[in-house]
Amino acid sequence: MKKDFRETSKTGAVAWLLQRVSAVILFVILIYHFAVYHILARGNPPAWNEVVAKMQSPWFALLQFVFLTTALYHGLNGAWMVVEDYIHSRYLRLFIFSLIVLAAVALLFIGTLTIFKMASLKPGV
Amino acid sequence: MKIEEARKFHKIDAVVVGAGLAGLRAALEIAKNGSEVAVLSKVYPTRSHSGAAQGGIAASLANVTEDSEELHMFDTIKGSDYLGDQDVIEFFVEEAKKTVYEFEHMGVPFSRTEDGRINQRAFGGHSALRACFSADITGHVLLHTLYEQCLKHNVYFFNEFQVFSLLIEDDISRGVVAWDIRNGGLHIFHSKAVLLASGGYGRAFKITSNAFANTGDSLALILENNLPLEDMEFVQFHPTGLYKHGILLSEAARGEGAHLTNSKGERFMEKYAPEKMELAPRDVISRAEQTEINEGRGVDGKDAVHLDMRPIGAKRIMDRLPQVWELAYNYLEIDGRKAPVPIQPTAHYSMGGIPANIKTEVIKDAAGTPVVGLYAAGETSCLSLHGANRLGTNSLQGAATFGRVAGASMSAFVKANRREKMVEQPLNAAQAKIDAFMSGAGNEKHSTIREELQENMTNHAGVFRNKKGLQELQKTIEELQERFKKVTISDKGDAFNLDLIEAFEVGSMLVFSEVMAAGALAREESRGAHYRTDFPKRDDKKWLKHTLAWRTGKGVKLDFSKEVVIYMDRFPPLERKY
Amino acid sequence: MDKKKKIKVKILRYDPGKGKKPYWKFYEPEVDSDATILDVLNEIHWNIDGALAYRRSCRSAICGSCAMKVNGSNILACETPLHRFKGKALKIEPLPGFRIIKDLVVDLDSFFEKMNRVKPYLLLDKPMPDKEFVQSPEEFERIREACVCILCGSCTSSCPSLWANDEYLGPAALLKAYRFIFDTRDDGAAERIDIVNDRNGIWRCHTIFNCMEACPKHIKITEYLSRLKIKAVENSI
Amino acid sequence: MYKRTKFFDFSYYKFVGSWAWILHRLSGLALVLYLSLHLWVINTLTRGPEQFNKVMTFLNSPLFKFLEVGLWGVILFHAFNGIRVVLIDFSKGSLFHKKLFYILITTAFILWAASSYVILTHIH
Ligand SMILES: Cc1cc2nc3c(=O)[nH]c(=O)nc-3n(C[C@H](O)[C@H](O)[C@H](O)COP(=O)(O)OP(=O)(O)OC[C@H]3O[C@@H](n4cnc5c(N)ncnc54)[C@H](O)[C@@H]3O)c2cc1C
Ligand code: HEM
Ligand code: SF4
Ligand code: F3S
Ligand code: FES
Repeated sequence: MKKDFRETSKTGAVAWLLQRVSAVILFVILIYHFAVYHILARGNPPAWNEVVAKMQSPWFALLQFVFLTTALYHGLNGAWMVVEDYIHSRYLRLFIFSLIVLAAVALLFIGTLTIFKMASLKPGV
Repeated sequence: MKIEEARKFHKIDAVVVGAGLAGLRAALEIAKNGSEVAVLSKVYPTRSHSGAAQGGIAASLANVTEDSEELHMFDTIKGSDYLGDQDVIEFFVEEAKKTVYEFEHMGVPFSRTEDGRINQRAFGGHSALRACFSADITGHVLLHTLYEQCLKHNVYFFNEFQVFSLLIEDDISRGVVAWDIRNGGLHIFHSKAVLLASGGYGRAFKITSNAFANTGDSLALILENNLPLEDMEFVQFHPTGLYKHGILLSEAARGEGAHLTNSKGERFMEKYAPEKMELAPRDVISRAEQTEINEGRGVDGKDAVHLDMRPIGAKRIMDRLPQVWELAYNYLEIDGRKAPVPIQPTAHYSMGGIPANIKTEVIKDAAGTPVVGLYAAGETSCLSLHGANRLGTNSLQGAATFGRVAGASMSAFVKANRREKMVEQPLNAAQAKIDAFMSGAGNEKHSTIREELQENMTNHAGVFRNKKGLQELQKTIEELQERFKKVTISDKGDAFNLDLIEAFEVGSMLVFSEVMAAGALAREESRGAHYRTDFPKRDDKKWLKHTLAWRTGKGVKLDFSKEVVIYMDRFPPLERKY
Repeated sequence: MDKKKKIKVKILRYDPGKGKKPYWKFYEPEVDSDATILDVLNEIHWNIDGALAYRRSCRSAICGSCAMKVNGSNILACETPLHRFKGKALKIEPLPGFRIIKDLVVDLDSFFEKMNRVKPYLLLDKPMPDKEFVQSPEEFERIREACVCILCGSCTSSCPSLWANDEYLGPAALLKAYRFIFDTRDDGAAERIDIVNDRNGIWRCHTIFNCMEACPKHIKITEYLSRLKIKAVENSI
Repeated sequence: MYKRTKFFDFSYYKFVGSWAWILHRLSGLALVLYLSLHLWVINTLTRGPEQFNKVMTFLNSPLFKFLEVGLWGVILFHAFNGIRVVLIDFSKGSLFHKKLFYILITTAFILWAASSYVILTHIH
């Protein structure tokens, strides 16, 4: 019998709960998002002006930010869950975990930058 | 064969053979008392046959109806047809309550009354609601809880180890030799005390409720060591075996209100036990069924009558008897809520076994001389708690209570005594058996011999017996024993050699069946489960005594000098009527 | 009596003594038309090939010995009638996910050892009552079904999480944890949840439901695991 | 003893639960990939209307319309099965998880069909 078969801290419960909470939030925002940009536009590509105009509303920008963080958290945490299922070498796990954190930081940076840029542009230019 | 040739040599305080209720309860007690104990079982402990018990475990808790130890005692004595030893029964009914509360404290999930106490139900032969139960998996939860407790208390388990020989010399037990089923190879267990708790042996019959593992190995080992067996002619036939399969449909079905009917749709128990009807003792009902069948009132012309659960109501069937319902559905595709289920009597419980005293020490003669360091408990033993016929739910209780007693006796013994010297060449006996099967040049198959034995046992030593049939049976067994010497097995490997195990088991059954037949032939009366058509009356003058039987070079030696313990002032023998 | 008929069976055999890989072997036994899978195996073992090994004891679906995989499902051989396979040829193999000892016999040591990890016994702080602990019928009902588990291993064997990770506790052990954590008599919930709330514990369950499909006792395993997850969450925040 | 290494035992993929799980897993991973690309692409869009329009015309080609419809299908599957998972965990969904699957996935499919129609019939 292995003496200590556990090796990680007790974050499983929180991760599990947050995965579900983020899922429910995403469900609402994602469908809204897709509807706005893809369907209600009736297949027309969104126009530059409209997109920029929308982002002028701080509420909308905030919603985009929430969307961004939730989706990133949910997606990358999900990916981590998959890794935990299949990768059992401690070092490989550590390596992949670093990659995921790196990806999270990078994507969060790009995404936030996009929102700020759009919000700071003037419509109609 | 030298000790060194064993795969492994274990030195341990106590060895328990069998991981059923009796074995585990004993092991737990020994471990709790601080001694080292090894449990050997040929199946994983949770797969022992105690787990199949459905109905309940008896104790006069009086949680539902009025009840008392005195009443429990009377019911048990009457049920035993006065062959039960009353000192044992008196002790048993007192300890029974303690045993159940202990179980509850260990965590056994019992079904509850509305006010949260252990619920109790009716059971055949008991005149109060006395069977504590957990839905219809009582034995299962008891067994699992005990196993878990043993883990907690660091009992050593040797799972899938089958005992092949006992190491007894000068009437002192020195341990056992066991075959490691998984990997092959013999192990020696050198111990101060050995408990035989290897369960029932109904497998000698064709229609039986018993598991494949219930082959009475330790009975054969006892006979092999020139020790006697007691009351072997008493085998209980349960009235509700699933037709053709023999699998038990719990008595709880009748407890809940199911009817027994014949081909004409009559509730035939009216004729045989007008007062108790379907709740009469098992032997009475089994004989009633067999009579109905023999007289041509079996359903659909088969060897079967009907168990009709419909009066219980569909919802209650699913609540209280889900397992019974499922068995009938799976094996016969019959929905018990809508149709009656065909059943027939099935060999179920063996009252006889290894003679032991109230402290569970194995004895070697009618005077009660104990074999030092050897104990027996559970169905394999004969204390004699159940006499000529056991009451339902008393056996789980007997196994558990006397398992505990055995544990206490053994830990006291283990602490007071040194380990005896190992016998010379301990492996010889076991190895000889294996060699015979492995290298034998014969062409007999153990399965054929077993089938013939079972067929004959059911036909001649079943519900009804008579002189002619039993004599024939004796002859057949003799022939089969001769043929058995030529058995060769086809699997010569080490790992999980099922062929070898089965051959060994058939050998065991041939040995104790011989003793059974001899006892049944000698006992010229009808008492409890033993019914002789040529001697249909109970005969207290001649036969109110126990049978001890030895196997000698020239047949079976019988001794009827062991008296039954009876409190004449309290429970004098009466006619058993229901 | 019922009619005899010949059926086609192939069994995955493995003999460690011969040291090769498992291989398929074909048989054509003659059995009663209402036979069970166990009857088929017995017929082969007794009359055709004595070297075939498998576990069985109670043959009434209560001991859990005879779990194996037949035509793609984990079942108990003793309670499964032939007619369930509608005349198709039988394909019998040992439970997946465990090591094979011989033929249909698998190594269940790790399976049982995982049971032990969840401390499968009451942990009590309160004093023992003279008689029984009081527990209402409703409280009993909560754990009743979980107590039916016969430790056959079918569920754990069918769980993709186990295939990917040998250290995963598996549904049977988790169910055992549920049975004790939700027993009103028990005081050890925190201790046990600590064991279950782990990388190799409850969080490896992704509600795949193979376990529930495989359980011969029809225990709603996944439902109980969900309750266990929620309990673990409650205890962690 | 012999260890049969098995990562996927496909014979168990006759059960709804297995399919739901593996598709959920694959769709989730696909979405992570998509999200990364998506974030990168829209970032390039912020350079100004010219760039924006260039990319948009490109994305408006029939091929990308089909890809978009596919993506939407993946999202809907993952989203609706995700709701099933949440219901299983929090409100006894285990007891009727197959029904839940069929109901939710049918809903998702109808949604998907309707919106695909809208998207695809407006290709310019
Ligand atoms: C279907 C059925 C239903 C029953 N229902 C009830 C009921 O409702 N109430 C009631 O009170 N009684 C009931 N009984 C009777 C009761 O279950 C048994 O009498 C009791 O469980 C016997 O317990 P045990 O510990 O003596 O033996 P078992 O539980 O049979 O255990 C025997 C053990 O010995 C081991 N063993 C055997 N031979 C060897 C060997 N050579 N080497 C190593 N190990 C060996 C086996 O592996 C097993 O672990 C029922 C019996 C049956 C068959
Ligand atoms: C639209 C709303 C969404 C809902 C309702 C949802 C729901 C869920 C749920 C409940 C889980 C947990 C599954 C489990 O534990 O078994 C999950 C896992 C996952 N989700 Fe989502 N999700 C959504 C969107 C997304 C998005 C946008 C992404 C990608 C960025 C994503 C990626 C993942 C991944 C990778 C997993 C892990 C898969 C696994 O473990 O099998 N999800 N999702
Ligand atoms: S939960 Fe069901 S499948 Fe799993 S071990 Fe128990 S009885 Fe077998
Ligand atoms: S199959 Fe496995 S993933 Fe969970 S629901 Fe059952 S334990
Ligand atoms: S033999 Fe006991 S469950 Fe099948």
